Amino acid sequence: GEEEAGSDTDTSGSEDTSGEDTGGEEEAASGDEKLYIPIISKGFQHQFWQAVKAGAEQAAAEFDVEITFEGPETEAQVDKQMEMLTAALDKNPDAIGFAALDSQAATPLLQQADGDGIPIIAFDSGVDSDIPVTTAATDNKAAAALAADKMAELIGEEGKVALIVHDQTSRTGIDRETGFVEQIEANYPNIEIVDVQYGAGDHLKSTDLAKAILAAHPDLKGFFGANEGSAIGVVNAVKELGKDGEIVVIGYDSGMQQIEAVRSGVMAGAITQNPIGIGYETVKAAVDAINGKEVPASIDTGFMWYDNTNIDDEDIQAVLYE
Amino acid sequence: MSSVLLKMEGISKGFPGVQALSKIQLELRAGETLALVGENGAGKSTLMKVLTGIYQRDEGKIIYQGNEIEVPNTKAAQDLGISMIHQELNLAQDLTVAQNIFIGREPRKGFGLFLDEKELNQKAQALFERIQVKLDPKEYVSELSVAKQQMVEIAKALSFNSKVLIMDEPTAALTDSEIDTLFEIIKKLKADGVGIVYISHRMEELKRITDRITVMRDGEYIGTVDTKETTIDNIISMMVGRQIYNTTSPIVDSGNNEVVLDVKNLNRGKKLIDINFQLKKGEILGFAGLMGAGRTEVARAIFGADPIDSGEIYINGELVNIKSPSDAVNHGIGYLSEDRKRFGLLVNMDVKSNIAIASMKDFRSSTGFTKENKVKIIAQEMVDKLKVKTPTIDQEIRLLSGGNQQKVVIGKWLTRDSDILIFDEPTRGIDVGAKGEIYKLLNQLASQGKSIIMISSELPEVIRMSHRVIVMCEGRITGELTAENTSQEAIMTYATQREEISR
Amino acid sequence: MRLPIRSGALQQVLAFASLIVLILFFSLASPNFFQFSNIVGILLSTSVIGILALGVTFVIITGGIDLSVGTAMTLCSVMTGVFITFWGFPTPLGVVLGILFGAFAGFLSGLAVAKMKIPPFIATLAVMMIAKGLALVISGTKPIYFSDTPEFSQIALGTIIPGLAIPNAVWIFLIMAIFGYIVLSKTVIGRYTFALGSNEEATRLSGVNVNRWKIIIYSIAGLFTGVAGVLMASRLNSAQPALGLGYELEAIAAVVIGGTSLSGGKGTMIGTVIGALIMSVLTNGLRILSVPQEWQTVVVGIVIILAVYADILRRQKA
Amino acid sequence: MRLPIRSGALQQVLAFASLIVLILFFSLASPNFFQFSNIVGILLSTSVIGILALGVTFVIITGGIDLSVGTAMTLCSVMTGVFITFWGFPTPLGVVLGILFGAFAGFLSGLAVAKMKIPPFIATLAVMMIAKGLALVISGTKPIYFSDTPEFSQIALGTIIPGLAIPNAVWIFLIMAIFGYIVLSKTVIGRYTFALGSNEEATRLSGVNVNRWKIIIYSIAGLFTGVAGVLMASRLNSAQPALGLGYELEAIAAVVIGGTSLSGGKGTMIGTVIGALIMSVLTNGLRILSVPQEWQTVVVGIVIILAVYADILRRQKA
Ligand SMILES: Nc1ncnc2c1ncn2[C@@H]1O[C@H](COP(=O)(O)OP(=O)(O)OP(=O)(O)O)[C@@H](O)[C@H]1O
Ligand SMILES: Nc1ncnc2c1ncn2[C@@H]1O[C@H](COP(=O)(O)OP(=O)(O)OP(=O)(O)O)[C@@H](O)[C@H]1O
Ligand SMILES: [Mg+2]
Ligand SMILES: [Mg+2]
Repeated sequence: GEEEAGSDTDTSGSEDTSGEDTGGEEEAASGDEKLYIPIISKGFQHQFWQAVKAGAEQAAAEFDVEITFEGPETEAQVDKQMEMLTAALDKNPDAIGFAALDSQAATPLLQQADGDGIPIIAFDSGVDSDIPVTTAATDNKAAAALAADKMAELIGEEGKVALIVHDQTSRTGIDRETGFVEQIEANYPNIEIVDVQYGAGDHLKSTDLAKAILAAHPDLKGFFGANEGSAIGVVNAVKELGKDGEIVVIGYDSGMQQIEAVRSGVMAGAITQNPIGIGYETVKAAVDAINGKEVPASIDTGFMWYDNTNIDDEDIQAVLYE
Repeated sequence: MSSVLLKMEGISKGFPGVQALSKIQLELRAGETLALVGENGAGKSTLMKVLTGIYQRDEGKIIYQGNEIEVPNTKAAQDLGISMIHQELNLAQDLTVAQNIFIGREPRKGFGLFLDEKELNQKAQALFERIQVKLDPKEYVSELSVAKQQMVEIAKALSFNSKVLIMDEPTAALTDSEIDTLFEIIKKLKADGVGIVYISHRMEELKRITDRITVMRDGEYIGTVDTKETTIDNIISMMVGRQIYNTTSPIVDSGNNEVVLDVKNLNRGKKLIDINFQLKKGEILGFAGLMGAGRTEVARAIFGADPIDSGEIYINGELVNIKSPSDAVNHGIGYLSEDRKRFGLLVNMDVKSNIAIASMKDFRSSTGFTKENKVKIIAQEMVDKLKVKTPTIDQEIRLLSGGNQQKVVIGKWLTRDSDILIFDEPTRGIDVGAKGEIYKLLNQLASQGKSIIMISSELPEVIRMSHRVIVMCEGRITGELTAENTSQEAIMTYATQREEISR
Repeated sequence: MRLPIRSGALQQVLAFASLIVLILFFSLASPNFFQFSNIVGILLSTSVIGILALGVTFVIITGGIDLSVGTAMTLCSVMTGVFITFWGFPTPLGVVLGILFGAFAGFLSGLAVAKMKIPPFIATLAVMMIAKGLALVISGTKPIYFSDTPEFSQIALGTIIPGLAIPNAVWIFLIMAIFGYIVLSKTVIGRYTFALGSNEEATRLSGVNVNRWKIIIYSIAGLFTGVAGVLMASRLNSAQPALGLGYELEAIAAVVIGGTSLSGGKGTMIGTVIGALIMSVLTNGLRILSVPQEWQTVVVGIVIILAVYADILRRQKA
Repeated sequence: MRLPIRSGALQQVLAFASLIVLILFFSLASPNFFQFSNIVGILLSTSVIGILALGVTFVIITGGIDLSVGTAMTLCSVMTGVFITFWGFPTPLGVVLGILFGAFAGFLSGLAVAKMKIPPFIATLAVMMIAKGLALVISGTKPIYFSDTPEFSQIALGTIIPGLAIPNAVWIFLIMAIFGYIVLSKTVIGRYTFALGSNEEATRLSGVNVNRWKIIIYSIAGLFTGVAGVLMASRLNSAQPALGLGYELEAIAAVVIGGTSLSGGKGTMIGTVIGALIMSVLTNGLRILSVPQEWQTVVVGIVIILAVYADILRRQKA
């Protein structure tokens, strides 16, 4: 059914040249067809993005709009994301949800969308530009800083800690790494960060990575995994080496194995964002923008710390996904 | 005339496990043709490769035009005026004839930036006219038959205008008329003062065109004789150091035997037109014809190597459906290809695997394991029987000399024990002694009741060996001769009987 | 079906039919496909991979393979950023040096293959890793932006013909394709490329300095990588140091779909262009049809098999 | 240096020396390297890639290549999850079916290569994409957990010899290596593997049913992929559908570092094992030394070149 989204726009050829804002509105107003809002994310195959997608689909059903959801395979593929955005623009959408891998690189396309009167809703992380109508995002740096505080608390503010991060160059990877590292360096002089390695979010690679770090630093006290795959890697490594309980493991995001690790105590706790909320708010804001309603300049979807004391709380359960 | 052009002294060269050359000497004069003969694996090719910079000698001296020289690579040899026609074809299949000949010396235009293809083809054409060969400069080498490719090699070597020209079995793939052309060329070159080293296993050629003959055996220098003052028998005994098998074969009458293979109305495009013939039990059926007559095509079609458009094949009276070589082999047919490098050898496998490959069913236990011991025993038997010169049966076949490779491929089909054997140019590149062995073998096989198709471009061989001879021309069978009325003239008459009025 | 083409070269490129079929299919399936801006978008998205593929074509025809093009391209982007943004070189100089850096990387691969006799697969795999690491090291694992040189982004996205909304990247792709065609078909370099792939030993025995030419051919392939790197950086207005892994397979796939044989000796530049177009038409078309992303890869895989198989069938009949 | 080895086979594997040098170097550089648990960790981390590499060795010796092993492995993981978790099959049955599914995927690649005559690179590239997409489609882009079958994770991580803390995955790797060795060296399949790689046409003209054997060989390679998939799923106690891309290059690199020639006809299983170990010793050692990750790839690239070059030099001297 998704193909039909485009099929009412045969006339778009002429429209492209003639209309600016008016063209878009005319179409939105005149057509009986559903509004079409493509969501270009930073990824699609990882659990986190699937949760964002679920939230977006939930909103799409609620507001009766058509969405598509896609993203490149890795967060390095800035150019692939540009192509997805280009193709999305060619489908004459009513609005676009966009999580920029590199906002500077995306600027020309965003300007083009702006020129065509297509509202852009940024999500997941900010776009350095005033074009997006609003941004629905987590403050990853602050979230990672919270993880650092928890880590410090749990290891008694001294000792060695290490990090497995999913990506060395992506916004989320950088923010979580620097958020954690800066917080430790600024506030906990007795904690030493001995190693930061990058596992591409690949569970197996992250496991072997974490094991090597544990071999190199037998006296490690804490380990932070900066996304689901990295966190599970750390959990696996600790379990395989029989060090559960000896090392404070802190994770990020959720997923069944992480939830289980928190419950069983292998993982001390983790930070969760609200991916479903991100997806939902993005589509909601898009619909509001199309309909000319007021939208706030930014929507903080928030983050939370969970451990086995609060994991069954209602507000936590609402943002966890399996 | 006859000033010494080139002298090699005390040349030795060893490979792991093989001392290919020990203290060889050779002297070549300007304007002469020096034959270099010896059994397969005697070291002829190796000696010439040392001369042209492909191998580096372990010891010895090379004196060229009075100066001692080093030949670090082929380019150096070419610059010195020494070029070689290799025994194995060495052409870039995806380039055209002209492109192959002038590779490394392409005419340029536009400040040397661009190729001048026109000039290239013209130069090639001029060369072909000068040496009188019929080749199209623009044709891709991959489209050419082996014989034509050999002509390309020859033309390429001649294009260097070298002072020393080495020909390593240049006629192995040629038919008589082409050989005549080549010999004309050789005569002209001699007149120009070029020294030619001529390697061949065809004894009758030596008398025709060589001035002196140097004989090698087992990597050692035996002696050099004037061609006029010696006999072929003398040379052969120098080569082999023993008596060889007498080639007159008792032809057993097979005329009334039952038909084992009956080919009816075989057609394949324009290459094979209405091929009909029968092969009887215990018969050696010769196939003669000029280059490109379609003999190989017939063999490949029967063997299932190429698809056919129409036609029926009966084996022992039963219609069979042969779609692939494995069908053919299952029906008891074996095929020895004319191009052993491309179609015969598993180049980097050992001798024993090459012998066993067509008969793996016999070397396989019920659980799928190879019976390694049996492979070894049979391979060793075969190597002994065919007198293959190899250090062990574990030697990689690419390290054997050309003739010995051919023997191994024959051994493969003997191991398989097929009832119908198609031998396409079986003695190509094989020394006289071994040729005799192979003739003996063919006769033995026939008398054991095997049926043999022998395709050969050497008319004396066809005439001597065959019970019957089928002659082809341009994809058709133009004649059939019985042993009594076969003669070179009769074969040539049929071989040139072209179809003129078919449109 | 009658194609508006008479050239012998094009008819050899059997993949062409598959491309036409794909374009027809998508045009019928979605009105958004055969729109000027979408076609331009396809051409634009073909340009980088296409230029990489053109370079790889040389290497593959020699019978080699080049796995390094993806990350080497990234390294060239980064170096261009270093020259222009870090060191403040004038843009044209920075661009030229960025391209030459690609040739230099190719030169090193060529050296490893020709002189050290390392199989191309391994040599270029190693170069792939080294380039990937160096791109991160040199850039400090951060993108380098060309903020102070707005003209830089015009290299890819400006339009040289006023009024015709075709970005320069497309013209550059075209120019590189023609350049590749000329080098491959009209120069000695091209001749030796085929000769090496056909029969390296025979070429060597003909007195050709095989090693030298191999190095030259790899360097030329590297030149294409350099151009792709600059173009990529210009298009993103930044050098993204983590990009590029996996592009080598896309480029090689384009080359092979275009009829170049991985065993060497056979291939055409026009084939590579068509191969690259098939890949991007396919990706774009599926996106336009909003096929779910996980299905897209399945469909691309199947279409590649079918396209190549169709060619093989046609070739057999011919 | 005197090595404690007399076997002729091992001495042929020239890469062995590089492995020893690496191990010595890391042992001297860090006291944490040559620890029992770290060595076991290295072996464990070699097991999945190693088993993939063993399978690919067959295909490469035939002169082909298999790019699909990474994602096909993932698909096998997912299918194992489907069998055991979704459909509730008993674990042993699910495991066997998961492995057989790998053989089936190999069978399909083999069919495309042998019957459709699609070049292995393209055929397996397509299968790579198809497998990648299908893994996502079938799993619903979600991991499948083996929560109800705790015994499943014992396949990789249990220890069969009580008291000896060596996980089963290591033994499985060893068993697969021996199995691969036997098939390659002692059976008819192995003989045909070499024959196909040596000269396919000559093999065909020897009456060998080349197509059938090719399909069998690809299926066997697929069997290894299946085992790797099950092992991977067991180790992660879940089938992760997005994993696996890029593993094929690591596996192929291991094979080639181990001395198997990409042009076919030459290769050994022990070489592949050593090649895989070189890769994982290198990665592990560099991590133990806390070399920054961007430098790690650079170093791995350089070491690969040096290791292969050292072999080539030794081979020339021999
Ligand atoms: N590269 C090599 N490595 C090992 N042994 C070799 C190599 N080249 C040749 N030989 C061996 O050296 C010996 C001489 O071989 P050569 O090719 O020179 O013989 P030939 O006289 O040309 O024989 P033929 O008439 O069969 O061509 C043979 O035993 C051969 O097996
Ligand atoms: N590989 C090939 N590709 C294209 N044409 C070929 C090929 N091989 C042979 N031909 C052509 O097929 C025809 C029949 O050749 P074939 O090899 O069967 O002849 P033949 O009688 O066996 O002669 P000979 O083997 O002495 O060359 C000739 O026109 C030849 O040029
Ligand atoms: Mg010889
Ligand atoms: Mg013939």
